[in-house]
Amino acid sequence: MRLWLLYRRELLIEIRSGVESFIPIVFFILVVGIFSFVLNEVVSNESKVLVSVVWITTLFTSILSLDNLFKRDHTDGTLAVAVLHSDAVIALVVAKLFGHWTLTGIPITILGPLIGLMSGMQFEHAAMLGLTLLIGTPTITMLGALVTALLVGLGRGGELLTILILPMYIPILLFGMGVCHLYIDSAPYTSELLWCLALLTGTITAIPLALGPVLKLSQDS
Amino acid sequence: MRLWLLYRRELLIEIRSGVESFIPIVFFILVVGIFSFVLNEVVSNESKVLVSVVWITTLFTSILSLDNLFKRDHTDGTLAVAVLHSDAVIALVVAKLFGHWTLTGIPITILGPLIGLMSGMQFEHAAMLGLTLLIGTPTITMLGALVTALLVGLGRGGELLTILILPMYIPILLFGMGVCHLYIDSAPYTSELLWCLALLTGTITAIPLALGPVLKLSQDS
Amino acid sequence: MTVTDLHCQPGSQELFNGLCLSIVAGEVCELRGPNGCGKSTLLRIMAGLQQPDNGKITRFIEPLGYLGHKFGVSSILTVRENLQWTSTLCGNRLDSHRAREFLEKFQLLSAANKSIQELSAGQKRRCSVICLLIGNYKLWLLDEPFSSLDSSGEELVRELIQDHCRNGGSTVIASHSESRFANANQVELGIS
Amino acid sequence: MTVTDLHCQPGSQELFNGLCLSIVAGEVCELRGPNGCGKSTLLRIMAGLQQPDNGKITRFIEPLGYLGHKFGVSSILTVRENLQWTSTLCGNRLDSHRAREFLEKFQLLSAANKSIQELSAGQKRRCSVICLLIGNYKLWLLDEPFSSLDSSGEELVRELIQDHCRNGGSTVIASHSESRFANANQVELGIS
Amino acid sequence: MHRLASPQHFFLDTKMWVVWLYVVGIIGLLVGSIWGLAFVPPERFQGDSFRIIFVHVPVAIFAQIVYISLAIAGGVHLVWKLRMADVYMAAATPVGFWLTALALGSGMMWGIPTWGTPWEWDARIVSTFFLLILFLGLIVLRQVIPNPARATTALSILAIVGAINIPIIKYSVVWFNTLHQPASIELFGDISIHTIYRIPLFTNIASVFILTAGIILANMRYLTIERNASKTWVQPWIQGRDQ
Ligand code: HEM
Ligand SMILES: Nc1ncnc2c1ncn2[C@@H]1O[C@H](COP(=O)(O)OP(=O)(O)OP(=O)(O)O)[C@@H](O)[C@H]1O
Ligand SMILES: Nc1ncnc2c1ncn2[C@@H]1O[C@H](COP(=O)(O)OP(=O)(O)OP(=O)(O)O)[C@@H](O)[C@H]1O
Ligand SMILES: [Mg+2]
Ligand SMILES: [Mg+2]
Repeated sequence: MRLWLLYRRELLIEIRSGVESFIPIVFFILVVGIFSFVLNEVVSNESKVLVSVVWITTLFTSILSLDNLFKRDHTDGTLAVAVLHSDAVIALVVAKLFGHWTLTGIPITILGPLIGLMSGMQFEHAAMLGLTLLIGTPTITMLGALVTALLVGLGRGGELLTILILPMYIPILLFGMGVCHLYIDSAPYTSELLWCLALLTGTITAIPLALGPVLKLSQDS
Repeated sequence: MRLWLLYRRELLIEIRSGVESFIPIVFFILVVGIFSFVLNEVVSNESKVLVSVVWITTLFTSILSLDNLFKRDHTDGTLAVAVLHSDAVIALVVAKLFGHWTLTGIPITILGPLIGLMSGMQFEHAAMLGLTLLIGTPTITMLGALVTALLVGLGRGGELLTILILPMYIPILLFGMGVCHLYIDSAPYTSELLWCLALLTGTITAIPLALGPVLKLSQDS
Repeated sequence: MTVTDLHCQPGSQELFNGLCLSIVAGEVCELRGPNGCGKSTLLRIMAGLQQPDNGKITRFIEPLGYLGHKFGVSSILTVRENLQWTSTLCGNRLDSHRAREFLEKFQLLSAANKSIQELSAGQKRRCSVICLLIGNYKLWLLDEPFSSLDSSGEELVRELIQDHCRNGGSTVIASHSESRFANANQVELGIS
Repeated sequence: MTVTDLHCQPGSQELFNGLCLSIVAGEVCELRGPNGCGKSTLLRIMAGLQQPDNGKITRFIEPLGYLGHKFGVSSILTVRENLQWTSTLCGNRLDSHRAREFLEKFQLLSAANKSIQELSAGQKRRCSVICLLIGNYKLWLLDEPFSSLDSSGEELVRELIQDHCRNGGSTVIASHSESRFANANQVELGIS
Repeated sequence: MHRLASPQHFFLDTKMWVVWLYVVGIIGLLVGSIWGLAFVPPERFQGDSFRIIFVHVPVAIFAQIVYISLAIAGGVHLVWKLRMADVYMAAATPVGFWLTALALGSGMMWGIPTWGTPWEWDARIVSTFFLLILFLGLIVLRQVIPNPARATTALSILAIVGAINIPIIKYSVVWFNTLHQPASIELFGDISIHTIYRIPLFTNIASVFILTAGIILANMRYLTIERNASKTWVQPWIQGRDQ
């Protein structure tokens, strides 16, 4: 009896928020989907498998680490103090984004090709992987930070973030991974690379400006 | 100048805790490693790829959702109240674990084989996938909860959890996935299945008992 | 409950050195001292939420009611569900008539179906006091129970504590404002 | 700063209906009322952290200093680093001599290199008051600034507020205990 | 048009619109579908299974168009703070979700006879699947954020940023020819879109458009009532609904 009530309370907490309780399931379907999608057509070529895995892992690493980007500051109330300084908030945001990129984007950009080389990838293929990651990781940070900022203070992390962010990441994933695959196939890749650059430019100019107002709004729970 | 100081503060927060700041990187290497490992030997068989992907995703889903298992209760102080009722805490813990399993384990057990069937897996292969998931998901919940409990109140979620939990998950992953692979290859799989069951029995008897004291300890910081 | 020869040194600074304390039934014990002198730490040690570096603590009655700086109520659940959860934890059914009485007394009736995160600080504190009452604990360990309560709430809690001690319970309170209890056992903690 | 014709209805219950308020330089304005009457909400609206359903707020001076129920200091950083961060945010360099003076005044010197999460509740509050002072704000919005402070800390903060207003600043305080300021402008918020 | 920006006039003026949109849409859909199912000769290669095209294509096209309209409404909301834009977003999100689900479902049904499997991990299908997730994300976000003002802004931003997926869906078959299975476009080339197929197909596309507009409008009217429940002009309608 007591066990049942306690158990119900657990369910209650989860179910209270409606659709939210299905997030883990959606997340599950999503991740299976994305992996299968990637594995599906690359099983013939070792380098391509590696490129795909590196790119996907980049996305997940980014999502998991973005979870904490604003949460801690919001919990201890420093975010509220910060958004009141409307002139300083853009600097703060840029600092935050750049800090995040230095600690996840840069290591990934370096490690990705390194792991590739170690697993027997050709040098120029690894270099191209590095280049796409260099363009891709800041884009990923920007897009992810925007979605994270929208969710600040809602007390729901990981999975919700994932299902909201992953769709945003699809273009950069497709183009970034696409460039590498095309390069490995010795096919022309310039237009895809330009798309990557366009995404980078777009996000890097618009998102830091948008983040200040979004964060201010997020104080209003 | 101001930007630099703000930027340094961000780095400082990340670096303050020593090893913690390398978590994203370690996580990245780990995940790339585990995928490469899994992909390495299965690239010839469609069903096997699918089984592997489903199993891995199960692990990640579990990790992401475990993050919230005790955190919320700890933040609002109910966990402290709960551990003081030493007679009730075991019921509470079992309720929590079971609640978690109902909301993630059961859906995964159902969805995994379904996705398999949809992607053209044979019926009996999908059924075996379902069986191993049925045995595996409670084990995963138990092991994960133990690690989560050890980390309660440390304020670092996702990645740290992942790199601590993943090693614990390796045995059940190997045996669970192994049974499916063997079955698909029409090889004998009984001993692996027994190992799965042994892991399930072991964790399900020991861990709920251990969680009470572990949670009480975690209040002390 | 007795505490003997307690040593505790979190970080570099020594907080207690050979502290002895015993709490008898019907007693209000007030821990007093300036900010950072270790009142909260002592309460947590007495509750068993923290381990001292040295010393022995004997608890004759368990479980005990602890109310810390955190409110100890699930912020995602409503007030009523929190009361229910507490009584489940203590192993008794929630007497809905009694619960209603408490809610009325604490002026929470209109907020009974709001989730805790929508309440004001004082309302949260009221809710956690009700949870304490529902628990039927003998020994109360209260860390600044009056903070964020208005004067009527303060008076209410004061009376509840006095009633509790009159009925053979005992209470340990950490506070820094002037004493609210005439017959309290005042423990001045060391000024560091 | 003026607030005109404010309406706000979070949830089902109306909090303000046509509230008007104006704060002039050198004034202490005390928002008073029982728990849950909307003091914190009003302060957050005045700070711009929350949007009212209706009404107009004119802020003549920005940025303003806000101190809420949360402490507003990074719990993973030390006291000194938090002070530094605040002054960076406000666009000036931290005058280390001034900082030292503040720390001494608030008896935080010994805790200056501890991280905030290791401090007691009162010490955290002291730290956030120092951050407020470092900000050099003209208008202070303080939500129960005296809670969890001991009597010496309370006296200190009271004097600081009076000094601040004497120098042409203004302060809005939410509180429910008896007034601490003789010349304060008392605003009684509606009892819901 | 100005009149329609006020909730009351919007509600009163659009009553008959919904009825007409429903009537025309349903009749059109019936005509197009019966024509397509019964009176069009079977296709050379696929036999009768190709008839799913009369559902699949209109629904798939409008799933994307609804999303684009959401992004536009989001932009309108952010720039002009128009309340109707928010109502539109709230009303159209579930419609878009179901359209996408139908597109996926009909595509899967079609895939069984043609591809031999309901699901292939090709770029078109996956990007459509992510469109579904985007709609779901919008629905979840509205539920998760308690404050309506904040929810609307968050939704607008998410809708706008998510719109970069639409070109991906549209051109997935062109851009990622290495990724995608030999599917829709080639098959379509084989059919070479005879007039006999084209007329019922276009009838259905037009009808789905009209019906979608009707459903969204009805949703908007419902939401208008719900959000203004305390206003006096709403009272007769609420009482009417209760009876
Ligand atoms: C789950 C599986 C499927 C999904 C998610 C899907 C998705 C889509 C989408 C989004 C469109 C609209 C493209 C546009 O706006 O131009 C479309 C069009 C179309 N689909 Fe599918 N589809 C699926 C399966 C199929 C199958 C199995 C066939 C036939 C063998 C098929 C044939 C077509 C045709 C002929 C068109 C219209 C031609 C065009 O303009 O591209 N689809 N599908
Ligand atoms: N999101 C919300 N939904 C519903 N009601 C809310 C919400 N937020 C606040 N309230 C209500 O608004 C009222 C005012 O809360 P507020 O925190 O401003 O009170 P307060 O005057 O600061 O009280 P205290 O003295 O206890 O701190 C409370 O009754 C609370 O229940
Ligand atoms: N983990 C820790 N590491 C270092 N010092 C600590 C730690 N935890 C607590 N302290 C120190 O112990 C002292 C006592 O803290 P405690 O919270 O018990 O004080 P308190 O008497 O409750 O004060 P308040 O009245 O402000 O609530 C503080 O000076 C604090 O800095
Ligand atoms: Mg304390
Ligand atoms: Mg308040």
